[in-house]
Amino acid sequence: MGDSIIQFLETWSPIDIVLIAQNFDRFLWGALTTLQLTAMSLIIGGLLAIPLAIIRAGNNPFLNAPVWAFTYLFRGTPLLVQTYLIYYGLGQFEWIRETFLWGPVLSQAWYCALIAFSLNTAAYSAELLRGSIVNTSQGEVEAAKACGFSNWMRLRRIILPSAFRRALPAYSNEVIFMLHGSVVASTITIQDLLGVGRWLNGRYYLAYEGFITAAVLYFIIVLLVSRGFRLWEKHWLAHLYPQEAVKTKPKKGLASFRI
Amino acid sequence: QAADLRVGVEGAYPPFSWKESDGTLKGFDIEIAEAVCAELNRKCVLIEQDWDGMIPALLARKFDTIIASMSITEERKKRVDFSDKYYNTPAKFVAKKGSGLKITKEGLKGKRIGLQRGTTHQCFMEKMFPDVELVLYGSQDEVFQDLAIGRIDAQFSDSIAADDGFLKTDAGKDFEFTGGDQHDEACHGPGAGMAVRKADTALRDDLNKAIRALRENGTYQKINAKYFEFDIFGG
Amino acid sequence: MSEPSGDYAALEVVDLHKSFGEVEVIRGVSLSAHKGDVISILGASGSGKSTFLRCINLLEIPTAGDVFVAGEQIRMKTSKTGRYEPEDIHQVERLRARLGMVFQSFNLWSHMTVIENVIEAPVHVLKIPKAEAIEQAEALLQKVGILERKDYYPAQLSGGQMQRVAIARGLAMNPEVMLFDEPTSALDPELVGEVLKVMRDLADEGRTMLVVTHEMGFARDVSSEVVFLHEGKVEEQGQPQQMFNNPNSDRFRQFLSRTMQ
Amino acid sequence: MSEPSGDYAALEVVDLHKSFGEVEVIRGVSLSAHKGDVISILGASGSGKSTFLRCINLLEIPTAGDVFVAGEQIRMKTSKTGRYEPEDIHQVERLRARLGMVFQSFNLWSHMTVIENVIEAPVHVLKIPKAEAIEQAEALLQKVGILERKDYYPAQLSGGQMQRVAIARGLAMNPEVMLFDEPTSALDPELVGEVLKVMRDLADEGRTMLVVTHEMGFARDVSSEVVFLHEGKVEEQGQPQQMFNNPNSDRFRQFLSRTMQ
Amino acid sequence: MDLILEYQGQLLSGTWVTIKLALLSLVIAVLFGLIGAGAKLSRNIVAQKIAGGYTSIVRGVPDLVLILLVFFGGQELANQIGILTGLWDYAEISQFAAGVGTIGVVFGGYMTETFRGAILSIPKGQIEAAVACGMSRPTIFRRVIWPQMVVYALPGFSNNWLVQIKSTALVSVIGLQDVVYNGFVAGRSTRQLFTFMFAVLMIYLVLTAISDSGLRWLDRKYSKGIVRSEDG
Ligand SMILES: Nc1ncnc2c1ncn2[C@@H]1O[C@H](COP(=O)(O)OP(=O)(O)OP(=O)(O)O)[C@@H](O)[C@H]1O
Ligand SMILES: Nc1ncnc2c1ncn2[C@@H]1O[C@H](COP(=O)(O)OP(=O)(O)OP(=O)(O)O)[C@@H](O)[C@H]1O
Ligand SMILES: [Mg+2]
Ligand SMILES: [Mg+2]
Repeated sequence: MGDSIIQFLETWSPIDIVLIAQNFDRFLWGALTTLQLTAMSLIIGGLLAIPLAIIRAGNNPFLNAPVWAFTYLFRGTPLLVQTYLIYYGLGQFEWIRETFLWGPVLSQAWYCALIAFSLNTAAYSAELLRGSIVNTSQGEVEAAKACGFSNWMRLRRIILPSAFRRALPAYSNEVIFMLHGSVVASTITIQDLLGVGRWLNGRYYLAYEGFITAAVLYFIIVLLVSRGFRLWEKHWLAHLYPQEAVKTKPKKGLASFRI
Repeated sequence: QAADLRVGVEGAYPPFSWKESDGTLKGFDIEIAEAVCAELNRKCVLIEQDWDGMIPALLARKFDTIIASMSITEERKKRVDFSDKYYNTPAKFVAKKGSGLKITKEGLKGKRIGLQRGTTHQCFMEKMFPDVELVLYGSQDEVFQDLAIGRIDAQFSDSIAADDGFLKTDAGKDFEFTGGDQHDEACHGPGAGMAVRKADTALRDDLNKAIRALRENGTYQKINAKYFEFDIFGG
Repeated sequence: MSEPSGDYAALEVVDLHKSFGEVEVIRGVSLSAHKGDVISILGASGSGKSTFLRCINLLEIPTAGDVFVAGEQIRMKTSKTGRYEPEDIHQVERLRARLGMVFQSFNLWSHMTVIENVIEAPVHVLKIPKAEAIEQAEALLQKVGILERKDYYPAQLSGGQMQRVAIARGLAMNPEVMLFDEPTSALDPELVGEVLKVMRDLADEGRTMLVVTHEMGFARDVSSEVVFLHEGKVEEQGQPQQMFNNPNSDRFRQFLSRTMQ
Repeated sequence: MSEPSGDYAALEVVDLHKSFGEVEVIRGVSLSAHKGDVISILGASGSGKSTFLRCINLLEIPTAGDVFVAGEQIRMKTSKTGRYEPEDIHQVERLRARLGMVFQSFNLWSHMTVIENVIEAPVHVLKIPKAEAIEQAEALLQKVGILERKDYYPAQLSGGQMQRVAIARGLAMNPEVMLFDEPTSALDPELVGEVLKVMRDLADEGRTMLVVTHEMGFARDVSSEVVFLHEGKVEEQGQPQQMFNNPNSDRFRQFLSRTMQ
Repeated sequence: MDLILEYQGQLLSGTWVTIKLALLSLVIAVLFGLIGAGAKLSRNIVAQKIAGGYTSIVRGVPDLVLILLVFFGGQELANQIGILTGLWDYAEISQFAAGVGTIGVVFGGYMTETFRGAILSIPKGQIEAAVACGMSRPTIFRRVIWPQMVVYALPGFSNNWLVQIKSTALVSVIGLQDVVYNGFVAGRSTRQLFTFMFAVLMIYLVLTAISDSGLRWLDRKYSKGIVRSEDG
């Protein structure tokens, strides 16, 4: 029975389902690599972004200018090129290959990708967070001053918590974009989800099976991630909406416009 | 004159094919392709294609034949048809001079071996050394690049490609072949052939005729001599 | 007005000046508030009422003059660049904590619930244990009549409710003096009453308060002293009954006739 | 009220009904406006005044009833899905062009200057040559007293100015009837006067107007007829003098006592 | 530096490919964006569903995966269709066509959201006012919705465009000889990958910087009269 199903699929299915099924564990490992790489980059990039955003929101020109240049460079150029620059480019220099970082870190594709991705997401998140820090209600900041909060405490207790929350919807987009961007890893020998797809196609000389499988798995991952963020937003952004508005759907402008 | 012959080539596999700074393609494969076209009295259109998309692109009819040092293997024969071989050279490992790398299951344990994705060498390594960590690249050039700067412990590829494309260059001067010829009939097959779609039997026969003709009229040997010191056609 | 005892005033302001660029907005205002005083500050729009209040807790840095909170002077210095500025920001922070401020636009922290708003400063500035702070906060919320909303976020409250929370937040620091800057003027007319009632209760309790307001009823009935500002100067000052019934200056008389109809 | 002549009314509404889902908001309202009539529609909030006005030019599709503009009936049909809907959208568009509408919130097109707002519909709906439209528009802007602002964008105007432009825009189509939906209630009190004045002028000129308003003064002094809606029905209707001095129904009396203080 | 001069022809021709690719795919993106926004806002449930599926696939699958899929799989699909319908024997899906098509369609999905948001932010009353004047639907779109939508959409559009230029780098993976590909090949053969990748980085920076200032200028020019909230 099982054999005849396989037989049937092998003969009639336009895509080689059997081959995909046989290699599915590899795809799962690939997905895991993708998730690990994305998650680690987001964590490192996020941690970097906080001080960078604070500097950018402040008005110290000596700190601000280099951070601005950093974010401008990383936001203005493709992640692919940044990754190539770090992975292929750094190896050009003898002295880099002789530093202690080479062996354990820079010679490893995984770490190169991690570095490129982290810096990239740090640049985007920093600008995002800066926007929401700058937009913090001036009145709320003054209220904290009037209560005797020190600069640092104001930042820690009022400005940042409020800014984080308001930045969340935009940040969820950044997370999705990072997930999308992580495919670049497959171009520098990493067997991430797309890497496995490309491996499968290369190994069995197929045109699309590997890519379709990868596409479907990416789709599922993105779906789950955005669901997660929506739940988180509902919980975390409750304070931004009047109670009723949370329950009723917002009215669409044109939906009720008929003729 | 008959219709153009569209040939898939790679361009990142010296000395068989590479790209000059002005963008033109050069190399043994390229010259063979040109010679075959001339023999068939058809105009050559060379189409560059990354290695791992080579067969899919042929099947999708992006070109009519692949002349890119592609080994004739059973696995590939399931998807495409091949001409007779047009050269055959053994595969070898390359590692740093004096690395003492042993080409055995134990000797390779924990080593990072670089090779080109979708090649016979990938098939070989996965079959013979399933536990070794393989680092897969899109092109052979990238493998050499990373071997030179120490990202991988050794690389496994065609010996000629390794010799001319790497060992004889400045970057490869500290490296050497290690472990002798490697061959597995199922993976490596009888040598490099020109791939065509299965339905294209006429083209396959034409290519076979052309290869024979090139061998006989000395064109092959002339091209061979430009690149190699011995006859790479093999026995 | 001022008590004869040797005791210091809860708040004393001496000859305060403030300029924005070229324009001098506060031109020498002095004022002292003793324990239990309720001082209403009146004046036309632009007369400098808000600026004066904001100078007291150094939300604006005065250009000259001194502020004493419970006898302690806020130490100022003239910086190298010639700016008048506080000598010790920690002292300023400490003294700000002893002045509760209520803003026209409430300025509640929108990411915190009502109770979190109220305990925030006691816990993080005064370092009161959280449990204790919650207990006190609940008592205060009870007093301003909004305890049942303690777990709501500001966006879920009406203006009057927000302002009562803001008052509770100010009281939670147990300040020497409460400063109010037009606490009712951002409210819909029907919500003004609930906030004024809370303020009356505070006055009755003997809280020391400085209130910038346009509510003439409140100024007349509740305050112990009225200060009328005109173009950055005290134009008239005195007991409310007397001032409202027999205004001395023409300007105050005009002001009254325009605002009380 | 209605003239005895064989002439048709400028606007006639017969037994209009409108439901939103389950709730019937207009429950059979009839009304006819003859040339020169100024009919004020009064009613408590939620009584259906806006909905009624919007049904006249089919911004809302009525559930039943007929509308005639200058004697021409807006043809309706019942669709396959059982919905009552206009038979010919082109007819609707043509008749809408003969009814000028002024909204509470002005609804000026923000990407066009004042003059562009006014000539937009004449040029693109009535196909009047642009030069001619500009000439007429300038005359109208002169009439509503805002000609000197003709090249401003709406965002650069005050509410009263915007509403006067909106009136000019409505007039520019030279409509049979002007419909006003609370034209002054989004305005600051000091700006109401300028708009009411323009409306009075229109009435004096003999324009036919249907005005939903809360301005009792306007309703009493300017209109030739007053209609009082209550829960989607005409509760009382008549000449303003008589209705305001001797209201028949309790509800209208209540309404008056609540609104006129 | 000398090396870069030696290879400048390659770099420039690559840059030109990148620019062509970006501009052509932008045209497709705008087209798809308009159609998508129209479908999402229409009352036709089927159109809504299709547009919804389109935007979520585009959001859900990385663009490189789609590019690879279209380049390799799309060719086979095109061939099959040709064979089944008998209309063509072989229709070339070149690297360029695959790149332009895929990037265009992908960013069409993002443009859909941008345009939809822009249309929704036009105050409803302004459309009602147009209806009340007797304007027909096409006239309303042309005279009231479109001119304002352009302005409201500009910030989102700019953002998409900047992302899109950068996305063109991915076509180098399918072998299209854009600036990244040519730079990479040059760097590989000279063993100077850092130098060349850095040059490519700078080329992109220039492209995005020029676009950025151009779009800012447009925004200032067209946002007259329209008061827009800070974000966007
Ligand atoms: N940050 C500032 N920069 C420059 N001028 C300012 C600033 N703040 C206030 N002013 C000016 O100072 C003067 C006094 O303003 P202030 O807000 O103190 O008046 P007010 O009496 O509180 O008026 P209102 O009743 O309108 O609140 C005004 O002319 C105002 O324009
Ligand atoms: N689109 C709609 N959907 C559902 N209900 C509606 C809609 N529009 C109006 N209503 C309801 O119809 C009733 C009448 O509304 P309408 O706006 O006509 O009242 P109104 O007399 O103009 O009141 P106001 O003076 O507040 O403007 C109200 O109960 C309202 O909630
Ligand atoms: Mg003030
Ligand atoms: Mg209404």
